[in-house]
Amino acid sequence: MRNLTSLLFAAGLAFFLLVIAARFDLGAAPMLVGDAILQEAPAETGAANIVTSVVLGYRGIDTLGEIAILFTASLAAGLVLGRRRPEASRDADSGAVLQISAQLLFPLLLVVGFYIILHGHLTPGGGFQGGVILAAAFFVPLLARPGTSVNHTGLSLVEGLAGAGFILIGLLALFQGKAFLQPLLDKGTLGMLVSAGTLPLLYLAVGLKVGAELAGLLANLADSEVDP
Amino acid sequence: MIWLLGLLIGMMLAAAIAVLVLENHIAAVAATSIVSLALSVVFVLLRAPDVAMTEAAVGAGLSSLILALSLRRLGLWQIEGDKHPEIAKEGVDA
Amino acid sequence: MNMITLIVALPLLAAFLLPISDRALGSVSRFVGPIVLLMNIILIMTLWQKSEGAPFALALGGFRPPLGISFYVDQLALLFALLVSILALMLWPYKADTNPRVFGLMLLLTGAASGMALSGDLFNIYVFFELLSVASFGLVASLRTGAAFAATTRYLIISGFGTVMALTGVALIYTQTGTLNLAHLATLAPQQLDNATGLTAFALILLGIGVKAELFPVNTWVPEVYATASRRVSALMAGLVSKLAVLVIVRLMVLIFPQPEAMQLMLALGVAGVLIGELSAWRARDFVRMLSFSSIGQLGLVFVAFSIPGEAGILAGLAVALHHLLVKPALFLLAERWGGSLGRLEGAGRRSPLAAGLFVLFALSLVGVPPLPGFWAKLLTIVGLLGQAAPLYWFAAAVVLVATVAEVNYLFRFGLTLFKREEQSAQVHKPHARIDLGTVSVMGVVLLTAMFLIAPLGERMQTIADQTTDRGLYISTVLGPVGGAR
Amino acid sequence: MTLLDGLILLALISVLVTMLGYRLPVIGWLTSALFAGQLLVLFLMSGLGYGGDTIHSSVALSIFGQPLSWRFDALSWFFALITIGAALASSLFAAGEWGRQYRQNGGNPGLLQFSLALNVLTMLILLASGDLLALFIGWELVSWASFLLMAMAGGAAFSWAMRYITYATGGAMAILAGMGMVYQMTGSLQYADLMAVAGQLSQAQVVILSLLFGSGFAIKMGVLPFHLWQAGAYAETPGPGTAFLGSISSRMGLYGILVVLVQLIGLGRLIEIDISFTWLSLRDLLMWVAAITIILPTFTALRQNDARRLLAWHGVGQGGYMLLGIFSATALGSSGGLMHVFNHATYQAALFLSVYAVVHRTGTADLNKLGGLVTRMPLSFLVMLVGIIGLAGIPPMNGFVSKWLVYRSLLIEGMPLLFVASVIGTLGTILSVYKLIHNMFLGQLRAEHSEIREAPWSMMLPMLVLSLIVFITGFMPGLALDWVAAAQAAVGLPVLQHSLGGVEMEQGGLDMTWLVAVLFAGFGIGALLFYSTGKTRHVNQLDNYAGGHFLTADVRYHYSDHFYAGLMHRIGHWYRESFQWLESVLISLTGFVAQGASGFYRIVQPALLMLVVVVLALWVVR
Amino acid sequence: MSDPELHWLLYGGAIGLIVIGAAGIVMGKHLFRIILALAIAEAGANLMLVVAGLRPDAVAPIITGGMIPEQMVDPVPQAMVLTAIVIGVGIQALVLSLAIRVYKAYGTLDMREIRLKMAADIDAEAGVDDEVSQEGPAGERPLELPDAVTSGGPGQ
Repeated sequence: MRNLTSLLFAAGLAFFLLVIAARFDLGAAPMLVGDAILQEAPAETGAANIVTSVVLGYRGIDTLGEIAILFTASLAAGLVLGRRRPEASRDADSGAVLQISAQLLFPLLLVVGFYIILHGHLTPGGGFQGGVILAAAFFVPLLARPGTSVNHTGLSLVEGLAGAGFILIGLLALFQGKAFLQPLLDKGTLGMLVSAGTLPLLYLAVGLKVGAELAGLLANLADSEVDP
Repeated sequence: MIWLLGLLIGMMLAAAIAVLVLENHIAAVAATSIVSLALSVVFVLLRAPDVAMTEAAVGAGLSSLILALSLRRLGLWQIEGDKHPEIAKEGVDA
Repeated sequence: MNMITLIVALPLLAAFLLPISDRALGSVSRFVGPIVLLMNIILIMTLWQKSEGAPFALALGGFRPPLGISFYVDQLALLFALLVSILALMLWPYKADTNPRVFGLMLLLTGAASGMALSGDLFNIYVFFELLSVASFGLVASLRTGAAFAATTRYLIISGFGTVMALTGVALIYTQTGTLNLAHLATLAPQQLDNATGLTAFALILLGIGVKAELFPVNTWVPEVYATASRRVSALMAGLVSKLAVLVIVRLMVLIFPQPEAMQLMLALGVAGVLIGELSAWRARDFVRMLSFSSIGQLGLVFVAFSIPGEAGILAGLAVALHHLLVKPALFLLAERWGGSLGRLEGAGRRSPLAAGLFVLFALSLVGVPPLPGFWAKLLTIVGLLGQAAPLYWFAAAVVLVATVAEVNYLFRFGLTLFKREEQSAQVHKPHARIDLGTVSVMGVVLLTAMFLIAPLGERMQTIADQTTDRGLYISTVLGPVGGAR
Repeated sequence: MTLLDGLILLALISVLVTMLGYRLPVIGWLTSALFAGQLLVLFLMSGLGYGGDTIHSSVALSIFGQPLSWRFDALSWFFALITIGAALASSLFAAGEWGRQYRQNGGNPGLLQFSLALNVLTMLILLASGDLLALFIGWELVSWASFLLMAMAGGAAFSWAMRYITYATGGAMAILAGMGMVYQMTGSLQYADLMAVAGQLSQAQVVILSLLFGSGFAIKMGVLPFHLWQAGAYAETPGPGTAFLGSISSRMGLYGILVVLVQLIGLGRLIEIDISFTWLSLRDLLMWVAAITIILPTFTALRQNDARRLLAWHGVGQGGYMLLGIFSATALGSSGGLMHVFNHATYQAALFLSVYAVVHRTGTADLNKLGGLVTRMPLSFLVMLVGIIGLAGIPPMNGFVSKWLVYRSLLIEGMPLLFVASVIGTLGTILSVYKLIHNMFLGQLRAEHSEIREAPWSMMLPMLVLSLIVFITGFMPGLALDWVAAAQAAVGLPVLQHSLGGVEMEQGGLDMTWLVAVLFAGFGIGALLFYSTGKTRHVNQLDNYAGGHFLTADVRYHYSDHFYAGLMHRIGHWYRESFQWLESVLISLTGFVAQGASGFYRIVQPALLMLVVVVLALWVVR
Repeated sequence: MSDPELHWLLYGGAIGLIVIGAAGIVMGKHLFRIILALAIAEAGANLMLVVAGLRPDAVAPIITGGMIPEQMVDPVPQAMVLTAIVIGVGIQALVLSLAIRVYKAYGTLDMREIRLKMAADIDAEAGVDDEVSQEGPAGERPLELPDAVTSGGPGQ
């Protein structure tokens, strides 16, 4: 009975949302802000990837909020899961092939991750995507060899410093009399690696933070036992 | 191209329904990542490469990893899905 | 003026560095949080003085609004930012055995809350709202009991569903207007959003954000979460987090959705909240859940008050919200040692007369006994409601009045229980922790001070309400020539 | 600083003194002195009682744009006089011996004095209110101050106080709603503005306003059907507190009705409004409610076996006379109603105090466990005798005067049915006060009471003074009628032409001086005849026999159990139970709804609700 | 690709995902499925945002080779979705870790059982025998509670 009601209401939701969608002027987004940003962004931020300039420039504080959310989630997950007991049983090690390939994969993933992060202002990709790959880089060996303990101290150090770095770059502008998170440094030439002022630095901070955060989360989840 | 989009979206919706209907949890997780993957291709077609990359890395990759890990922690990592028949049965009653 | 961003950035920075400083400095890091909050308070006070109540906007990253995100700092925003810091400082988990992660969560919560109060961008508000939510999930679960985990999970799911709804609402608004800046939206709203799409978006956002604001019907999490979280966290959530969500809704309503339908939707949900909350509280058998249900009822009252059109509504809503913001945390703190069924608490007041006296004071104010501040809030609400022509408003007034009777009944049933002569002397009631009682006493003093200073406070609130309702001011401050790249 | 400021300041000081010094042994005397001081200030303002100008307070506030002001007019002064007088009597009663005993029994006489002082302060604030907002503030303060007084005894008092405050909040909320409506109509809460528009209000508006304000204030008076709380709540209050509450507290409701219905809206508007399908006007309806309020509680009082409850139920019933008089809207009737406030306060206080004097000595107020105390406590008996004569409305006491005025006006106005109803009420009163005095003071003295003494002088003094007032204002009602006339003028009622001895009218006035003189002459002649025949001998009450046996103290030949059982059998008790049934139905209904409400929080899937609401909202929006 | 069919397809897809997710959340009895449904609903909302910025015949908002193309799609929704995706995964991780703890504590992931066990826990902690009156409200409570509510039974 309840399922029937639920389905009925779900169908109702679909119907009404479609009714609303039918009112849209399909195919002609108003793009009041979007157009202006497209016009001004290359000059204002110097990033070829305009999404990046929006993410880190125009909506930089959103990104700050976002990494804070990720940080909070991992903090909360850590709080919820607690620390693992050292004597807890672990999964058996996986085979040698997997372990060796994991060792090979680690530097590769690291390089790819940093590449994506550092080219975030030029090509698609950036801190989030690169950060995920970094996390994977740290996590793959762990998966291959569950016995290894994660260096939580190191992770939290990176995590904290990267987050602080993002804010400090923002505050630097503030103390120079500009607005919080205002891009600093020379804009450089559009399309070059060293361009777009502080944006790549910000993306680096984001990438490191996301990477460390997610690696920590994964490691936490992967621990097979938690204290009661 | 619209046919491709139609195909992808159809696949996405089908996978989404499969998430709710499939009895096996691993299959459900797999279906979720299919949704994400299809979505990321849709994003590419919608000229959103950044979003596509993120969706692929986060939605299809990381999120599936997290789900799989927690499946293991929850003791639901059964291919046949017969160890906890009552949960599997009650999983969805659509 | 740019310094105002510090009140968001500093807590986040401190939270990011807390795990490191915890390792490096050990217990010293416990003081980081309170110090940051104190700095925030000082910062806001000086800024308020400097701005002399005039609103100002700042463009984050120096990008001209509406392209970049802008903060809009008026007295309402400053007031709430100030209250965030003060209340967080008062309800800081000072207990010695607190997990350092809780400090981090508290700081993140404060930063997010301040950001929500200041932000003038729809999506940015959403981001801060999410941050606030996640931090509160962590705090709620921090007691680490099974019930706490289960309650948090249920809370998280309903909250997540709400988030999806709110995000859909934001998407609808963006599809319709192509902008996210509240001031820009305010200029566009009369043409673009005064239609079914706009109302749909409002309904979706209202329900999404309403989860935190304990809006009916998305408040089923309230009793279980408040019963399982630590009392300080409950106090913070009932007092602060809910009010910030309300603040956001009010901002949206004033600026973007001034349609009568939007107000009536909110009114109807608010009335249902009052009715259901107060009646459930009437049936509650233990103090904490009584407070939780009563909090639902009070938040319903806040929504009812804010749904009165025009400045009267803002004034009434502000009065009710601020009053509840002071009273409910105090009551939750008192509940710290008064857990358990009501019958168990017989005679507890005779053991700790100060706490019982404070309870009576707050309860009196909550039901609106003049001349305590709660009365003025209720008066403004009733007068405002009866001043409207629509019958729904009259019905709302009747419901509020009837609910007050129920409120008196359950609050004082409990109050008298406290003063019963102890029949079963076997029950030993632990006295309140000094820190709790001290905090509550301070709140009581604030309440009494507010009672005596009600006239000047009323004038001040009137100016805040004026400023809040002034859409033109908002638009010109954010988008005007002055607001740009200061 | 005006005299009014001084009065309220003094009341405030009394509150502070009692609050800080509640442990002092002399706190009772101190409070009495402070009350006496307040009475003195009130006498300084006595110009008001004789038609003097309104005295304004120098305090005036403006909060949220609402001006608040306070002032005293003749009506306020009249009520304030009764209030402070009753408080003084009660406080004095509690100050000495009574307080000591109360403390020994685990009570806190300081708290009692504090509550009294607080009640007086709040009542003065209420009486001084100069606009509707101030009126409401005062009203709520009075409600909660009485709550304190009622609840302070603990135990059973808690549940009665709880019941009271629930009713009282309901009433206050009705008043608040009425205020909201007034604000909506006039844009302000000033008396003058409401008076100005009262003539233009539509009938529906007048009906709603009268019902809201009327029922709100009536709850405090215990008018039917809101009477269930009163007797129990008053009776459970410790000693002198009962006397204070019984004599004046519920009259604050009358003050509110006088101000809002009579002064601001005007009875003329109520008379204009006909109620559909009946021959009654709104005013007539209210009068019938008042009449029923006289009859039912009075006959309920008849059934009580607790002296305190018996009197408290009469307090409810007597309120009906006041309302009946005032709603008659004539000079005669309204003066009767107003004067009855004064009279009732005096004899009711005297009666309660004498009952408590007995309780003080014997430890019980159970009418089945007392008797024959007249020989041991003659002065208390005298006080009670004076009191019940007043309560029953028999000459020469003051109760007769006010009731006569009310009856007379009902007859002149052509309302014989109401007259009959009120006479039935009086009949019940006479029967029940006879039960009271008979079961307590007459008949057989119980063995365990054979050694008790008269109440101490600290308790006798207020009792005697009160009974003296009862007699003097019965003998010379003009003293009180002066104040009543000034109060009538203040609320805009026609003013009664009166003399010191009573009322002069063409259709037959009343002169109590003559009446009393005749009465006493009759008594004198009777006494003369009685004593002149000689041959009287004082016998002990056990110096007698029945059934061939001499009587002993442990044999009860005094008929007091199930007094009026035959009468009660005829009447039945369906009427009182019917209201209790109504109340419990209301509570059950609330419980039922509340159960549904909290069931809402037990639903397994909250997300479904959200979805439902979203869809409904979208449906509405579309 | 300016034809409205495309948009219908896209909006249909987005709304479909949202509704399927919502239905999953509402109907799901198993916590893990609810979490999956939440992720699907979020994906739908994200798609909706991206579609909001879509413009026909435009290219991705990336400047390649130093020249600014005529028409690019709106970058703002893309940035927002980027944010939303990462937020989503953070919350997912949190709720999964909560689910692990709930499973440890109660040994089940059935939402109904979880709720019942939690309610029992809360009542035990508060010292309240659920729904049995400890002290009635003012006046008596003549109606006995029906069994279904007393046992906190299913809300069907």
